[in-house]
Amino acid sequence: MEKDVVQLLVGGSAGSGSIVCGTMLARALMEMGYYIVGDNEYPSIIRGGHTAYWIRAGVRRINEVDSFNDLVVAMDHETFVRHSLEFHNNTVFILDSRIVKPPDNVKVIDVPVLKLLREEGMELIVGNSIFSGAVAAAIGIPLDYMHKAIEAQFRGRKSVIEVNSRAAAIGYEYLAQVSIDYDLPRLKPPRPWGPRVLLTGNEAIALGMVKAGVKVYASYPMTPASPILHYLVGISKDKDMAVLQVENEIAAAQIIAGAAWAGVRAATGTSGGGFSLMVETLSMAGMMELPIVIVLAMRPGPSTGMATMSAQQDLLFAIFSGHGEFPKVVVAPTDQYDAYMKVIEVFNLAEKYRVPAIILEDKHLAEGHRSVPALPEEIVVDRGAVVPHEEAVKLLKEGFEYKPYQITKTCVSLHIPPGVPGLIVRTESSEHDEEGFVTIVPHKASEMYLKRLRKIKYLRREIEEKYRPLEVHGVKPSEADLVIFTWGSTLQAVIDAMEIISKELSTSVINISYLWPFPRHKFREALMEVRNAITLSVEHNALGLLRKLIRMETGFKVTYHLGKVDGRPFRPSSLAERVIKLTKVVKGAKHGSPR
Amino acid sequence: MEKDVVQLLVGGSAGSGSIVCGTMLARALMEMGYYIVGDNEYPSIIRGGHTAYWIRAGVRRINEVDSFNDLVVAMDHETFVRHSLEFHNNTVFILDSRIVKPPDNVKVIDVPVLKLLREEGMELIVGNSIFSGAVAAAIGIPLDYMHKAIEAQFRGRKSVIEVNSRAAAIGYEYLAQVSIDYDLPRLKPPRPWGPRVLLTGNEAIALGMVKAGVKVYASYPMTPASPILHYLVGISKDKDMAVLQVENEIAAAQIIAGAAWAGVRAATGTSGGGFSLMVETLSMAGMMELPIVIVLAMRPGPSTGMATMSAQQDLLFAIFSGHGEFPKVVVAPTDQYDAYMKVIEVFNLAEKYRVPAIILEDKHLAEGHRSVPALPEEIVVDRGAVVPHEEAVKLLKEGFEYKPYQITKTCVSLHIPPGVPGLIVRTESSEHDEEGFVTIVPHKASEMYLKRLRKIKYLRREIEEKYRPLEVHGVKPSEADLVIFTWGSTLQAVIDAMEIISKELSTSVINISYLWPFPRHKFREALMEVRNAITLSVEHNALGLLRKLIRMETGFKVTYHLGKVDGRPFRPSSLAERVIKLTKVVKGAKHGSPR
Amino acid sequence: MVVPVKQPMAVTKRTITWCPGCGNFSILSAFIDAVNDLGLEPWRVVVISGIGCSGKITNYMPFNGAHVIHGRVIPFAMGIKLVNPELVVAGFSGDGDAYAIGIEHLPHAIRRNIDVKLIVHNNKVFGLTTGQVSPTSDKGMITRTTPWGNVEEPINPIAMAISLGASFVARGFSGDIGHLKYLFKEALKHKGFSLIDVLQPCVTYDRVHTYQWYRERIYRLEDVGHDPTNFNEALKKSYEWGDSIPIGLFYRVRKPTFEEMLPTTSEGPPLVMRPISNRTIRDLLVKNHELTLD
Amino acid sequence: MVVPVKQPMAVTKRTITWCPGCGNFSILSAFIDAVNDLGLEPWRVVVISGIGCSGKITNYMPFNGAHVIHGRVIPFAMGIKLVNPELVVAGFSGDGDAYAIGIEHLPHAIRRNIDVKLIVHNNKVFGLTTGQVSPTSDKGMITRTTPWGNVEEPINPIAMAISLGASFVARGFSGDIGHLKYLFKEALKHKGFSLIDVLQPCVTYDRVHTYQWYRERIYRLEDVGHDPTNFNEALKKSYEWGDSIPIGLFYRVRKPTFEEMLPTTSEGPPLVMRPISNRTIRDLLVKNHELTLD
Ligand SMILES: Cc1ncc(C[n+]2csc(CCOP(=O)(O)OP(=O)(O)O)c2C)c(N)n1
Ligand SMILES: Cc1ncc(C[n+]2csc(CCOP(=O)(O)OP(=O)(O)O)c2C)c(N)n1
Ligand code: SF4
Ligand code: SF4
Ligand SMILES: [Mg+2]
Ligand SMILES: [Mg+2]
Repeated sequence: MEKDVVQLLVGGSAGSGSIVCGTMLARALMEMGYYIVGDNEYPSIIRGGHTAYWIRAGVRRINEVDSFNDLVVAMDHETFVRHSLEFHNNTVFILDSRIVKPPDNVKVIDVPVLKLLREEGMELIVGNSIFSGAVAAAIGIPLDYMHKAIEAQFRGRKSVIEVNSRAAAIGYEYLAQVSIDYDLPRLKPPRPWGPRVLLTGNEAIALGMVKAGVKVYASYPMTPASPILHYLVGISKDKDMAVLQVENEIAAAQIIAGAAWAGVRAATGTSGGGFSLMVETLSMAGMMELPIVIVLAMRPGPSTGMATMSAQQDLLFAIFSGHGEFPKVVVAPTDQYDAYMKVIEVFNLAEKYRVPAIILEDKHLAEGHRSVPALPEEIVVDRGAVVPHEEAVKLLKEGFEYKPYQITKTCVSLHIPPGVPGLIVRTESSEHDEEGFVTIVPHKASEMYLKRLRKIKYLRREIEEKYRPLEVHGVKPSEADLVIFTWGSTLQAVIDAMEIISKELSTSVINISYLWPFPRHKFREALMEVRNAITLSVEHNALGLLRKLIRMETGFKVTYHLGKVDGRPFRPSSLAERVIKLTKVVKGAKHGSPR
Repeated sequence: MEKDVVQLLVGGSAGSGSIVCGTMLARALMEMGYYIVGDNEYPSIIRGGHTAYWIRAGVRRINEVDSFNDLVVAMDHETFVRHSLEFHNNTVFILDSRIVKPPDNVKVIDVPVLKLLREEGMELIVGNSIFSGAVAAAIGIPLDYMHKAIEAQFRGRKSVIEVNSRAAAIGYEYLAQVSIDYDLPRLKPPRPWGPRVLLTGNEAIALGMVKAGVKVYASYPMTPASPILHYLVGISKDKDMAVLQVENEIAAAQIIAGAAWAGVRAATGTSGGGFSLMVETLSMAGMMELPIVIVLAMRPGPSTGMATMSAQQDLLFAIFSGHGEFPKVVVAPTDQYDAYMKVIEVFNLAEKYRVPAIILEDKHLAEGHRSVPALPEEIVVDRGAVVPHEEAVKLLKEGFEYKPYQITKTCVSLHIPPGVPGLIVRTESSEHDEEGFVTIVPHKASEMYLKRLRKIKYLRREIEEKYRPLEVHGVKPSEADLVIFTWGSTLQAVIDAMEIISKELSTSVINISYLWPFPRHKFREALMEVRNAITLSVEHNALGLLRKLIRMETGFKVTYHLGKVDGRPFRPSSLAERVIKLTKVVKGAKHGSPR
Repeated sequence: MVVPVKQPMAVTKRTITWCPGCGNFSILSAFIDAVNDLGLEPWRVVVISGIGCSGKITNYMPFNGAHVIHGRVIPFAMGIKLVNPELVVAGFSGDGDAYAIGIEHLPHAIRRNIDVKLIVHNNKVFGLTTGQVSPTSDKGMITRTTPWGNVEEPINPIAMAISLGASFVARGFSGDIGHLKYLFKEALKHKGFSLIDVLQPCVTYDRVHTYQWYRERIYRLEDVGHDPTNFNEALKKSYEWGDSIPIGLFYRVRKPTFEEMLPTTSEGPPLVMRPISNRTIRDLLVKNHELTLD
Repeated sequence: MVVPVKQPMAVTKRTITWCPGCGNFSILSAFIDAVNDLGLEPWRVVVISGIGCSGKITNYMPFNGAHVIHGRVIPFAMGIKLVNPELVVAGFSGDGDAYAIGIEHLPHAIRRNIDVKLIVHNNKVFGLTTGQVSPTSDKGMITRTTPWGNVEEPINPIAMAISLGASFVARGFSGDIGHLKYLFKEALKHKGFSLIDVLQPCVTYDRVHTYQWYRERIYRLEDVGHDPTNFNEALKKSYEWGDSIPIGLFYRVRKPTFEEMLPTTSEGPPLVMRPISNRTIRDLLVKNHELTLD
C-alpha cells in the first residue's frame, strides 16, 4: 500500500552510525522530492548508550515527526525497549538477528549484516550503510539516490565514499532478493517542489550568519550550539570570518563585543550554562549600545540538566537577563528556513537600534533536520547606525560633529568605529555623557538611561510593522473554539496536532517569534475578538513561560498550559490527545455542576 | 523655635570626613533619644569629588530623609551647587569662609576651622570634628554625647579618639560663644524609646547572618555589598565564620555551594555585575537543591552604571535568573530591622525547602543609617531538611535508608552532608535519580524536574501563612482613592509621602517583601475590594518591574508607574508632589471629555 | 560499529559510559585502589568532578560525590574542605575543565595551598563535546574546531603550577596504572594543594597521542633520581616534552595550608561541627553599635 | 581633610579623580609620551581599561577608548585587534582586574600571542573598592579584608607570564617615569602579547609599599646587563623580590602572532574593511547541502 507519509526510525548505540544512516536516508528521500522532517536523540556518551534518528517523509508538507514508525532499523536491543510505544501492528523491523533478538510476533526483515561484512572483508563501521541500502530497497529509494546521499555525507573522502557505497549496494541487493510476505511501507511517488535543501537549525543559523556578513564568531563549545561553531570554522576563510574557540563564554561574549565596537557584525552561540556567563557582558552591550548577537540553544536545565535533550525553559531568563534595564531583542525561530531569515532580520534590527539580541532555539530545532526551500540570497543587509570608515571620513570632512552617544529623535546614535583618521571615539560601561565620558550628574544620567530605553518604542514599532512577530495558523482566533499559543520549534508539533484536533474543535494557533520587545499591538489585534474559546499554551517547559509573558505584557490570561519536561520534543498525536482530553475536562467542568 | 523634626546635611569632598562627621552626629542624636534616618551619597572616587551625608532626626518615628535641610555643613563649594534645591529660607550654613565662599543672602555661621586647627597644632584631618562640635552646639547636642559618638566611631584607637574629642570640643565652644542673630533649628526634647541601635542595612544583614549561624561567607568586593564582607571579616573568628575574599564571584558562589552541601549555612553578597557571574551557580544550586543565600545589593545599571548610587532595577533579573526552571526565594527588606529579620527567615526557608535564595537590597538601604529597636536575640533557627551528623548517625542505626533526592510528600528530601560514618552521599548537576546518579530516562527525569518545582506550592503557602509577604500601610485598599505599590527601601519615602498625599486623597500603600514565589493569595485578599482607586507603583527604576510582576502573577493591572533613574533615592515631598500631580491628571482625564 | 559496545558496570552499579579503551578507566581504578591502599574510609572521601567525559568519574566511585558544573571543581571542593577539614577532598577535571573554563581558580588555589587534590584527565581534547581543540592540544593539531591546525601554543600545566608555587605537582600516565596509583597515594598523603596532570589517551578523538605514542617517550622521574624538593630542577624538568616525556612527582614542599592559617579554621573542631544555636549578636550590638538602653 | 583637594584636568577636559600623589599619574603621562614619541597617530591608538582606579585612565587619554567591565580588558581588546590589526591596542588593568577576576584570560592571551599590550597598575590592593586585599598583596599584609594579615601568598605575575611563554614581559615603576616610558615604547614596538606590570604605589591604602620603599630596593635590569632573550635568566630574575627588586624588560622574543597565524586574518585587509554585501551562501548550499533543483 502506498502512503502519503511514511516514518522511519533508526536505532543503535552511540557510535553505531545510526544518526548518519538516518541522515543519509533523509537526504536521499529529499533528493527524490519528498518533504522531510528528521529528529534525533542521543545520550551524552561518545560510544555506547542508545541513539535514535527519526525520519518522516511525505508527498506533501509535513511539520513534525510523530510517534508511529512504519519501518524501524534496530541496531541495538534498546531500540525495542525505548521505543516500545512507537510501533504499530504493521511496523516492519530491519535488523541482523545475530546482533539483536526481536520480540515475538513482529514483522522482521533479517539482514545478516555481520555476515555480509565478513564476506566482503569490510569493517564493522560501515554496517550502518548496509542497513541504509536495505532500507532504501524496502521503501523504494533507488540506489542512485543513496549513492548521492553517501557522497554528500562523506564529502571529498573518496575511500570512505567508495566503501559506504559498496556497503549500501550490498544491503540494497540483499533486500531486493529476499522474499517478504507482508506489505512494506512505501511512499506514493513524490511531487518535486522546487529548489530545496536539507538543513539543521544550526546549519540554517550558520548560513544566516554568513549571509548577514558576520565577521567574528567566537564561542566555547556547548551542546547543542557547538555545531554552529563547527560549521562556521570550516568555511571561515572563504567567508572572511574569524571563527574562534576561546577559553570560556565570558571571553567569547567580550570578544564579539570588542569586534562589534570595532565595526563588524559579530556573534556567539551557547546553551544556558554558557549564556549565564555572558549575562554580564550582555548588560555591558546594553550600556555601550553594541549590537552583539547571542544564539541561546536551549536544553533542559536547571544546570547541566540533560545536555543532549531539548527544552524551552529559558525564555524569561533570556528576556530579563542582565542587570539594569536596557533594550534587547529576543527572537525564537520556528524552523530552519525561519532561523535563516531571523538571523538576518535580527542583525539588521540590532545594528539599526544599537541593541544586543538573543536568538533562542531549542535543541530540537538546532539539531533536527528539515527539507526547506533553497534559502534566498536576495536579502537586505542594513547596517543601520553603523557608519563605515569611508563614509565617516566623508562626514567628518563635511564638518559633522560626532558624539558616540548623541541623543537623537529615535534615541539611536550613529556608531563610528575606532580607526577613522582624525577622529577619537569612546565607549564606556559606566553611565556616560553623549561623548562617552563617565558621568553621575543626576539629570544627565537620567537622560542617558532613558535615551536607551526610549529606543524600545521605535524598535517595537518596527518589528510590528516590518516583520511578522506573531503568526496565526488554522482558523481565525475569533472563530476558534480553541486558541493555542506557542513559540519556537514546538509550533511544528502544534500545527500537526491542530489537524487532528480540528476534527473535534475549530482551532487557531498563534505563534510568537519576536518575543521581546513583546508585540503588544499585534497581539491585541489578533486576540481582539476572542471571547469564549479555550486558551492554552503549549510549551516545552513546566511553568508556561510564554503564558506568563503574555499576561505580563498584555493582561491576557491564557487559561491553560500543557508542558513537557522529559527533554523529548512534543509529538503531534500524543499532544493532540492531551489537548483533546483537556478540552473535554474543561468543557465538562463548564457544563457540569457549578461547584 | 523647637521642632519635631530637623534635617542636617554635611557636604564635603571625598576624604574630607563629611560622612564620618554626619555619622557621629547621627549617633549622638540617636543616643539622646531621637529617631534617626541617615543617607549618604559619594562618587566612585577615593579623594576629591563631592560627598554628602543627610541626617533626619525627630522626636517621633520618621522614615525617610527629605529635601529640605535646616542646617548645612558646607566643607566644599559643591555643597551649594549640588544641593541648591534642598535649602529653604531659614537654612543655616556652618562653614569656614576661608575654605568656601557662601552665596549671598544666606544665614551663615562662620567657624574658622583652619585657624582653630592651626592654633591648636592639629592636622587637617580632624577638621570634620570641629564642624561636628559646632553643629552639636548649634542644634543642642550636649558635648558628652558627641564624645560618646566619637568613641564609638573610632573604637579602640585611643589617640584618634582623643584628638577628635578635643576638636569637637573646640568647635562646640567656638560656636557657643559666637552671637547668632537668627533662630537655629533646635529639636524638641527627645522621648527616649527603649533599647536601640544605629545601623546600616549591610550591618543589619551581617548581624542577621551571624544570628542565623552562617559559617561561610565568601565574596568578591563590590559596591554596595562590600561592607558586609568588611563587617563579617572583623568578627569572623569570634563567631566561627570563615570569611573569605576570593578570586571572583563565580568562586564565591561555588564555595558557598560546596559549603552548603557540606552541611553549613553559607552566603555571599554582591551587586548586579557580580550577581551575573553567580547565575550559573544559582541554577546549579537549584538542581542540587542547595540552600545558598545571595545578597544582591542593587546599584544603577546597566553594566558598571553608577557604582556608588542606588536603584531597584534588578527585580525580574533576580527572579528569572538561572537557566531551567527551579524554585528560589527572592525577598526585599524595607529597612534595617526588617533586613535582619529577613536574613533569618530566608535561611530557615531555604534550608526547609532546600532552595537557593536572594536577598535584594538597594544601595540606599545597604549604606543608609537608621535608628532601630535593638535587634532581637530570640529568633528561631530552623535547619529544616538539614540533618546534623549525630542525628544522621542515629537515623542510620535505626535502619533508615537514605536517598539524597528522595521524593516525599512535600517533595523536600532530607540533606545529610558528607562525612557520616558508613554513609555515602551524592549530588549531581545533571538530571539525576533519587540517589543522585545521572539519569535521562524520560519518566524519571520528568518526575525529578517536577519534584523540585512542586516545592513551590508548599513554599508559597508557608510564606503566606507564616510570614508577612505583603503589608498594607495607611487606609485599607478597599477604602482608598489611591493605592500605591512598592518594594524595598522605597517604602520609606512612600510612607512619608503618603502622609502628605493623604491630605488630598485617602491612600493605601502595599509593600511586597516576599517577591518570589509571588504571594498571590495574599495579594488577591488585599486587593479584593479595590474598585475605583487609582493604582500606582513607585519603584526606583524605569519600567515598573513590580508592576510587571504583579500583572504576570495575578493579572491585576497597576495602572501607573512613577520611577526614578538618576541613582538618587526618592525624597518624600517631591515624590508626593509627583503623585499628586499624576492623580490630578488622571482625574482630569476621567472627568474630562470622553475622547 | 553496528555491534553495540559492551559497557562495564561500576562498583556503584552504574554503567560506565566511556569508550572502550579510554584512558579514564585507569584513573578510576588507580584512584579507588589508592584510597583503599591507604585505608581511608570511603565515607571520609569526597570526590568532585566537573563536566566532560572525565566528569563522569564521580558516578563510578564508591565515595561521597559531587558532579558540579564545568570548570568549578576547585571552588566547590574548597567550600567542602573549609567546613570539614577531616574529609579527604579530591577533584577530577578535564583539560578543558581545568585549563580552559576553570583556569582562573588554579593560581588562587595554589596561592592558598588549600588541601585539595586536583587530578586532571588531560586528553588534549574536549572529549564529551566531540573533539574540539583544548588548551593542551599541540600547535598544529587538527581537531573539530581547528581543521586548519591549531594556531595556539599548548599550555604547560606543570610549569605553570610549579612557577606559581604549588606545593605538590605531578604528572601521571593512564598507561602506567601502578605509577599512577603511587602518585595518587603520594598526593593523598600530602597536606596542601596538589596537582596531578594525567596524560590520558582519548582513543576516539586523538589519533596521535595514543598509548603507544606515549610509551615510546615516557620515562619516570623516579627512575632517574629526580629530587622533588629541588624547585629549579623541577621547573627545568617541566619543560621537557617531545622525544622524552617525564612522568612522576616533579615537586613537593610542605607549607601551611589555607585551613591551617585562616584564623577561624586554624583551631577548633570542623566548622560543620560547631553549634550555631548559641550564636549571639548582643555583644556585637553593644560593642560595634553602641546599643542604647534608655 | 577639610580642604577640598585640587584635582588636575586631563587633556580630555575631564577632571582626574585619582588621589594626589597616586602612582597612576605617571602611568598616564608615560603612556601618552610613549605614543607621541613613537609618532603614532592618536586615532590609530585604542586603549581599553577595566574597572578600578586604574580603569579611569581611558577617560584621561586622547586616544580611542573603551572602559569595559571588571577583568575583561584582554578579550575585549582581542576582539578589536582581530578585526582591525592596523590599530595599536593597549589594555590597562588593575592587579585585581588582571590577576583576580580576569586572570583566566592571561594564559590564553599568552598562548595566542595576540598583539595586545597589557599594562597592569599593580598597587597590591583593590583601590577603588577601598583597600581590600589583592592577589599581589604580600603575605601578612593588613588590608580591609585581612585585618589579621593576609594568609595567601602573592602571585608572581612576571614568573607566571614568562613560564607560560609570553613574548614580552616587563616590570615598570611609577616612580621611574622615564624608564616606564621606555618600557611602553618597547612594548608598543613589539609585535605580540606584552605584559608590563607596573609597581604603582597606592598612597591611600598601602602605607608600606611607598615610593620610598620601592626606591630603596629597585634596580633596572638594563643597568645590570640583563639579556632579555635569555629565557632561563629571565625566569630566574622573576623570582627576585625583597631587598632588591628588578624592573625593566625581563624577556622578549618575536613569535608569530595570533592574527598572523589565523587563516582568516593572516592575509588580506583588516576584516572591518572587507565588504559584506557580496557574501553569498549559494556555494555553501550547493557544496555542503546538495541543493536540489527540480
Ligand atoms: C559553562 C559551560 N560551557 C560549556 C559546557 C559544555 N562542555 C561540557 S564538557 C566540555 C569540555 C570537555 O572537555 P574536557 O574538560 O577536556 O573534558 P573531557 O571530556 O575531555 O574529559 C564542555 C565545553 C558546559 N557544560 N558548561
Ligand atoms: C564583576 C565585578 N565585581 C566586582 C566589581 C567591583 N570592583 C570594581 S574595581 C574592583 C577592584 C579594584 O582593584 P584593582 O583591579 O586592583 O584596581 P585599582 O582600583 O587598585 O586600580 C572591584 C572589585 C565590579 N566592578 N565588577
Ligand atoms: S571520547 Fe575520548 S575521553 Fe571521552 S570516553 Fe571516549 S575515549 Fe574517553
Ligand atoms: S586609592 Fe590608591 S590607587 Fe586609587 S587613586 Fe587613590 S592612591 Fe591611587
Ligand atoms: Mg579533555
Ligand atoms: Mg589594584
